[in-house]
Amino acid sequence: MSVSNLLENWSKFRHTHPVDDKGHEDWEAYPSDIKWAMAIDLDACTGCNACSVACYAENNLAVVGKEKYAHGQEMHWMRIERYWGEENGEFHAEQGAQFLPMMCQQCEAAPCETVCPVGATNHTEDGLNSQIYNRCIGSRYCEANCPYKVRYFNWYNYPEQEGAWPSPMEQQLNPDLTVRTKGVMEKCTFCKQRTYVARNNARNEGREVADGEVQTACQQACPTGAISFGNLHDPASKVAKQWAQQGVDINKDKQDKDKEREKIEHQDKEPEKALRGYRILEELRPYPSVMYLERVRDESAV
Amino acid sequence: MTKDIREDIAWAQINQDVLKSLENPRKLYWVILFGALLVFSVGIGCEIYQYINGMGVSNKNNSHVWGLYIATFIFWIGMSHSGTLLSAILHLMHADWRKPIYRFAEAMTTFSLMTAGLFVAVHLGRVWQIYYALPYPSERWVWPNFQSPLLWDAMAIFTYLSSSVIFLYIGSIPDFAIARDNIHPGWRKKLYSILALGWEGTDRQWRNFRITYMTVACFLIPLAVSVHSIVASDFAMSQQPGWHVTSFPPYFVAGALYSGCAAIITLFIILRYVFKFEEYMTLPILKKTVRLTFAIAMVWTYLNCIEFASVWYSHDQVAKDVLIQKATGPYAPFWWAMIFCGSVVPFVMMFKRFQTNIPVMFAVSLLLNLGMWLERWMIVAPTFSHGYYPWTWDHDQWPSLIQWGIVFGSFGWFTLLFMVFCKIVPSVSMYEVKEMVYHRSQATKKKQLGIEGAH
Amino acid sequence: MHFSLRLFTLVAGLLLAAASHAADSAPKLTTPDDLGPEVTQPIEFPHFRHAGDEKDGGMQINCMYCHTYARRSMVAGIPPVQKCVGCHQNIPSVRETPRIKQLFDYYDNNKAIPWKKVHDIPDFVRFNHERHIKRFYFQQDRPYQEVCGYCHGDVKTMVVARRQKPLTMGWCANCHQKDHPVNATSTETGHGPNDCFTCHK
Amino acid sequence: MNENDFDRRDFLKVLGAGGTAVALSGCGYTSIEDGKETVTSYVTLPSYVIPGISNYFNSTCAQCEAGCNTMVRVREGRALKAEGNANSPINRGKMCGLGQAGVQAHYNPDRVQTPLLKGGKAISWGDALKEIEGRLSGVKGDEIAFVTGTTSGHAQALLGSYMEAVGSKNHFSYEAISPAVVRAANKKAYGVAMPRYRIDKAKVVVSFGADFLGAWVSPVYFSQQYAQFRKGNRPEGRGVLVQVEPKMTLTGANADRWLGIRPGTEGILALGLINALGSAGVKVPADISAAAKDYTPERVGTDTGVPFDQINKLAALLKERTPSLALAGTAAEGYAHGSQNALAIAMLNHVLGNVGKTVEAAAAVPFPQLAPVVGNRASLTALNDGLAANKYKVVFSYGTNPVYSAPAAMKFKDNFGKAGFRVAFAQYLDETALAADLVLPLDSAMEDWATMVPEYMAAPEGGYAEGYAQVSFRQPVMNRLYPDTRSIGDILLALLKQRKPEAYKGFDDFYAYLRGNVLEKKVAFGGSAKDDNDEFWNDVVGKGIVALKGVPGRLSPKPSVSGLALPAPATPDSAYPLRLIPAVSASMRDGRNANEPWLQESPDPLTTIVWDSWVEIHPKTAAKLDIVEGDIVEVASRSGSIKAQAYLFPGIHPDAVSVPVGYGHEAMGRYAKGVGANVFSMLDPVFDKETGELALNETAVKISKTGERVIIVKEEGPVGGSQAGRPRIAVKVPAGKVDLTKEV
Amino acid sequence: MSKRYLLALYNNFDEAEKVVSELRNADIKGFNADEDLTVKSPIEHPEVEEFLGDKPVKIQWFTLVGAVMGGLLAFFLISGSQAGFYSQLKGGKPIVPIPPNMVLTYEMFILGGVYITVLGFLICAGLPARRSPLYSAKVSEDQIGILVKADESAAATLKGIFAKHKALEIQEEAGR
Repeated sequence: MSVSNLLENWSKFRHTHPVDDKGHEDWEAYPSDIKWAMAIDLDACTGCNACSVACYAENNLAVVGKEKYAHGQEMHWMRIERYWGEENGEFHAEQGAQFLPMMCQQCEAAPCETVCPVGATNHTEDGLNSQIYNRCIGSRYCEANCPYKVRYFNWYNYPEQEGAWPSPMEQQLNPDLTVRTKGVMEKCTFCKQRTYVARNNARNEGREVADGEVQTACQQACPTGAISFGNLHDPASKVAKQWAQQGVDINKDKQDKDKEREKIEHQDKEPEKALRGYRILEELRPYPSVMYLERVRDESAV
Repeated sequence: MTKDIREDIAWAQINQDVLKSLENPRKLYWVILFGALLVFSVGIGCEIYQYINGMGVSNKNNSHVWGLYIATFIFWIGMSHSGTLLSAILHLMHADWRKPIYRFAEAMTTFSLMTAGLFVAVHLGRVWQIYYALPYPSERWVWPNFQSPLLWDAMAIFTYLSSSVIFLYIGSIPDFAIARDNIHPGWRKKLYSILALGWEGTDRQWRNFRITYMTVACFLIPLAVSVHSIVASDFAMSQQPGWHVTSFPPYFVAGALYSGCAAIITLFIILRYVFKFEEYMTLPILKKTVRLTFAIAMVWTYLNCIEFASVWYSHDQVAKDVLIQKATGPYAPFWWAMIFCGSVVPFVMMFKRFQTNIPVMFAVSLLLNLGMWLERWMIVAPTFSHGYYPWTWDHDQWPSLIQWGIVFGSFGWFTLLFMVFCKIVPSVSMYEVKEMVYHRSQATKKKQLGIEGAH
Repeated sequence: MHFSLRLFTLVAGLLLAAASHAADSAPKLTTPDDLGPEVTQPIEFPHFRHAGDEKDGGMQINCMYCHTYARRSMVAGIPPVQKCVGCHQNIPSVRETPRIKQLFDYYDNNKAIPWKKVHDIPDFVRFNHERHIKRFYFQQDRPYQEVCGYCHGDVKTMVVARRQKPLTMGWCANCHQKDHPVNATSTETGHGPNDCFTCHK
Repeated sequence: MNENDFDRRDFLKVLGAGGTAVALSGCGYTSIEDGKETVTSYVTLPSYVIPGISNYFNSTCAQCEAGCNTMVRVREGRALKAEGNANSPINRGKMCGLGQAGVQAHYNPDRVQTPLLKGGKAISWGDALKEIEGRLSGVKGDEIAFVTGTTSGHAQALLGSYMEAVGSKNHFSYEAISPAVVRAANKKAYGVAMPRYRIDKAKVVVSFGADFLGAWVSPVYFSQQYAQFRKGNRPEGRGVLVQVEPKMTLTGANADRWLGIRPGTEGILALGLINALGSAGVKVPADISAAAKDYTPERVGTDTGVPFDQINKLAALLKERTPSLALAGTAAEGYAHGSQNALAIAMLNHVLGNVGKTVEAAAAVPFPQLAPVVGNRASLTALNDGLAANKYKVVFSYGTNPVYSAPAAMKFKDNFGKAGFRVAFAQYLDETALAADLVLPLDSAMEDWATMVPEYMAAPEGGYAEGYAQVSFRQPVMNRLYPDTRSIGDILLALLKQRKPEAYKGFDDFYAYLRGNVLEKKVAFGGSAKDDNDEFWNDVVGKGIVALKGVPGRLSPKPSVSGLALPAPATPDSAYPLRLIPAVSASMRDGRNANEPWLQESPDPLTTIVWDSWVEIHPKTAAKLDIVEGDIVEVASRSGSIKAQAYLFPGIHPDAVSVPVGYGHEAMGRYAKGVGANVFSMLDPVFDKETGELALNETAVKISKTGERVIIVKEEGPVGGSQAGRPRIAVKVPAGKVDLTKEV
Repeated sequence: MSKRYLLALYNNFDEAEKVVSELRNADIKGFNADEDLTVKSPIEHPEVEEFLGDKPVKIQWFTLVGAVMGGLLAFFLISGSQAGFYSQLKGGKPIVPIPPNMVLTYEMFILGGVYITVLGFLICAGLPARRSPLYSAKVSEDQIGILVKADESAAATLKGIFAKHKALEIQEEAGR
């Protein structure tokens, strides 16, 4: 089948993504009308760690303990980064700190995917960056090539040898996903097990997945509602609205608004009020699916 | 002082001298052999420990996922290139001084490739699943990801390994025949008569032999180049600063030839001593090799410079940071050591009186190898500890003893293979030495005729 | 020499043909039977009697009468003892047979029956009964015994259920890549998901 | 018993044994051999339970006093995850990290499983209760003391009746960290102890060390208000947050302006602001302006270390943008003059006319016996004195850990020893439990029945509800892990039966008592007399929240400034030049949850340190003492000393050092024991003059290097909080430069 | 008519050359110089071929076919499998990306080339071979052997020629 298939659908197999997709429908290799995406408002984020702990609870993440943490072998899929204001090499705290929740950005053109020797990580039809634990042989090339360094490797056999879940703690483990073992790579999946259920329910009832029908664990926990998650292809969804309102387009490596702004600044005119949506390391063209909203600070109090 | 191979040496003599090296080993041989065995077993021990407890014991971490294994892997791959250089390239260029030494150079190629192969397995988190990476039609109908440079590596190394094994074998068929004819009866004679495939040196055999040898040589050269360019593309194809460098493929190839030649000098000296090959592995040959090495060293240095320059004059701040960190950060000592060993030490080779000074050259060649190993480490490590994402930088990452142990062990493995090889295959190509001697004598004869003619 | 050349070309040609065929040919579309081991259950439940055809003395009870969760949830689950008792209370004829006695022992002591898993797939695999039943039983309305039989084989002839299909990845894929009509009436077809993340968890 | 309910609990009994067995085996290692694993099956199963599909049960979080309403996910009889109850006015479907970790309190491997005598001898409940009865015989009522944490709801009601039954008034409600001083000041200033703050309505919030986003009163609720407060498209416009505190808290880290004030001078700044506002033409009541008149910006500037133009700027901002809100928090109250500080800050609200706008009176539950008995530190002092004077022969302790959290200088441990018989109701063998003669194992919050009345009465969505009050219900979401644990309710009931058998014989367990009690007051609990009991009860339990017609509180129109006199800022003494500020972190709090690994492993938000405690030092101070990061330093006060790793922290006043509380347990369990140092132990016994609360920030310390140095185990990399010149990682933009109005 | 095998050993190529040229020029009945004449030498020596007259070498064809086959096989195997049922996007690249496939095609091209060339060598050089009727270990040392196959009748003449050029040694043996 496949060689004939190859010759028949040659053009289909030659699409690149996401830049020259003519919409997602006409492409059988990427048929879904769902594209999961996120928007994180750094202004609302208080850095309280609720999302991170929720992730531990939902995704069976191993607690590695002090010694392994010291070796940088921690397993938190969602990490909260804390930055200070900087002036000539010194940190200053007058305007507080800045917090940045960082998890797998589910890139549309993910650097990790191409390099995996066994194809354990692929781009799923609903726009996720899948990680097939049982296929992984642990070459760690994906993490080596990940600009965000958000993939986490099972350096030890946490379930069996390291006793990460002393009885009865193993009863807390979420049966909807595997407990990863020694030698496989893992990372944030946008709570695949939840989106999976939502999509099946929708399919069984012959409808689309409604906005807000599925929440990721971090989103659900976040006390300030800084995280929103949903289907970018559904114009009614909050995420789609946010992206559109912030003028961030998933298919661009440089957003028009930024080009605009640069032009204006180039003619050293004072630019009008800006929008605060941006994607981290966008310029490397991984086309990340997470949009961050800049943290706003009021100067009037300073 | 520098006496070359005698032209009037009896061909029978050649046979005797070389075949001697196949028989009853000296004490020194055993010492080396068991030493190697010991070192290798250390490596095995570490690997078992790592296999049981998981990759973590090598003290890598989540931002710093690769370490000495990959570095040493590249080192061994690199070492393999010299064999091809000597046997294939110089063969096509009819440089007949290569003839006494190319055999063991090729052996070196083969064995260092085998060693490199080990590291692929050692590096994997789930080595017991390694078959997932092989392209075979399975019940699941899933295939490896042919886009991955790692897979290209696997393919290239396989091709290279098998081709050079074949090349080595074909090249030594006539010598097997000699061994068959001269060795006293016994299992070894049987072995050689099998290996010789009934070679009799008929004109038909020689005719096809010549063509085949040349063709394979022609294939080997682009192959060797491609192999190391592909290894380079493991890095160049990625997005990471300090890796995503256009000049990497040639840079790697040069580095490979460099370390290879250095290794040849080392082994040249060792073999010369262990098997008393002064007759054949003569100082002029050493001198030529040394000069070749020096030339390559300069090429490597040059490529180094342009790499730094191109980073320096690019607008890629991130890549620049990595470079600066290499020179000033926690890796600085190793980085400068690499520069010293790789670009400064070779200048010793400029001086005629050192070129044939065995002890000096031995020391130098070792230093060069060290430098080239450091180079590989300096390619792999600093990018991880100073990549795109400052939050995940990690300057305290230091390989654990397990990691060092396995690297150490690989040298044992290599030596082990090599020592065994020396006892089975004539490590000097007898028939080609004969050719060499023959051509020399012809040439001198012609000269004399010429002189007489002048009168 | 020329002969050997020809011979060699032939061989090489065959090799190439074979290899390309390997890459080329689709997995076989038949689903081979490979019988799993006998499993001894705490109570030897006679499937043939409940689900079997009339001629074999069966009662042709719909699989999903007992395995009712199959159409509601990812896992088919095992009916609670309650369910068995619900009927058997009213069937005095077999009340005293050994199996039924066992059954009532469990029920009266409020003990769950430790049934053994027969169709066991690895933990990193997600198999969704609900979806498959929705797709083939409700949308395409094929007979339930056929639909369940795709994976569970001909249970209605068995006493204690026993695995009849390989349940391997390739075997799943055989069916997933076939084009099935989306519902009983329409000619429109579609194949199962080919996305690793759908079945691997 | 009720039928449905019986069903539920019955199904809870059958654990998903199969489920867990499967769960632990990772990829590749799973047995797929037929007939090896057991299938989870049940005897009877209610219709709403479908294997493979989770059930959600509403309950109430017991991790801190805020009392968020939770919704616990249950699969095959196993509680998997605590999520927020979307209908809760408190947390509105959200959940903090501490709350999430509740499941680990439940599944904790170090729980006490059976009643234990001193020395760890296990005994049966019968014997345990007999033992207590025996010990109590012939003991006078006022020789019995009961020390608890904050308690409320029916358990509190039972406790109340028990104390009454034994004729004792010695119920000490002790919380190591509680806003007790602020309560007192509020009572004076507003007439209510715990008003409802409307951060969401304020345009400017000036918080004097109130870490309302992290660990103060009801963080999850405040966080949601904060989210509103930050919205650019809110009618009031985007709010401005100014945090005034010597050591940066999580809230400080999120402020537009963080003022690292000299420890103890918060009140001075408040009066300074009042003064500045007065001179800027804001109408200030006579008595208040009298109190504030000497506090000119210049003087205040020098006293507090806040640049005085900053003070004027702040005053101007407050004047311009009303309503605003001034909060007094943990940092402001922790001094001998804590209540003055708090009062001065409260006055600021009066001057700015926030009282009634952003400071509202909350309602109280109509049943006083259910109302929370809030903990404070003064009660510990009282108990300690009593113990020292051999007044108590029998001491019960529940839900608090005084042996751990009492300053060493109080010698509490020894005094506790003086009591004749000590009973600890405990979930872990913590320090107090170890010091007790009898330890009675408690249910986890996933196993017991309880009701809870939050001290801070949040308003439901849609703003100010005059008389809104609520009672939260907690129900078992799974079967007991260990058959021999009991809920506090059951235990109290059992104890009561020893005293008044006939009065309580109707109730065979706390569940029955609770149900009976609620049904009795059906109408008050929002039902109607003709509701079917079972339906009503299931409805109540199902919702987990009962909204009540509460007793509205009243704000006093006229505040009293009596006794508002602030001391001059303390002059640093030469021997102990630095001020120690015990830091309360969002996840560790007072350390009662220290044995939950998720909390140990999730980095402290500000320092990103895990699995250890640390000493925060300002880089300048550190440079003076030539201390670098990772130096093990000894922090010594007059009353004790600890050793910990030094961390250079820009968010702290140069004259102060800060150490987090909650670490340094000597017992409790594998995850808590020996992790870090216990800063409580070294606090000086200085007390607030008015309320007698232990003043947490009054400890003067000196710091010396021990010569050891470690690599701090933390999340941040070697470049710390720097973005290394990368342009677009965490971006910050001035409010003026960005268009927030059209945001979604 | 029965045949005889003769092997003459000579010291160096010059002598051997003389002998061969004489053998080829002399028209001896029952002896065909092109078919029945084999020269055995310890080293590979181009001149031998010159004075034996050129004999075609076919190995290049093996090489060509092998290389091409290898390349084709690689490309279709890879692209075919990429276009299989599980075809999934990777990093936004096409499902059948040409450049990576070219790399592997190139490798297989060489692999095929090398393997088949060697196969060709074995076939053309007639290896592995059984020991031929007459062989002397001297050949693998330093002497040149000339092996001829001729009718009984011609044997004498041939021997004469060998002797004339003072062969170091002449062996002879009967054969079919």
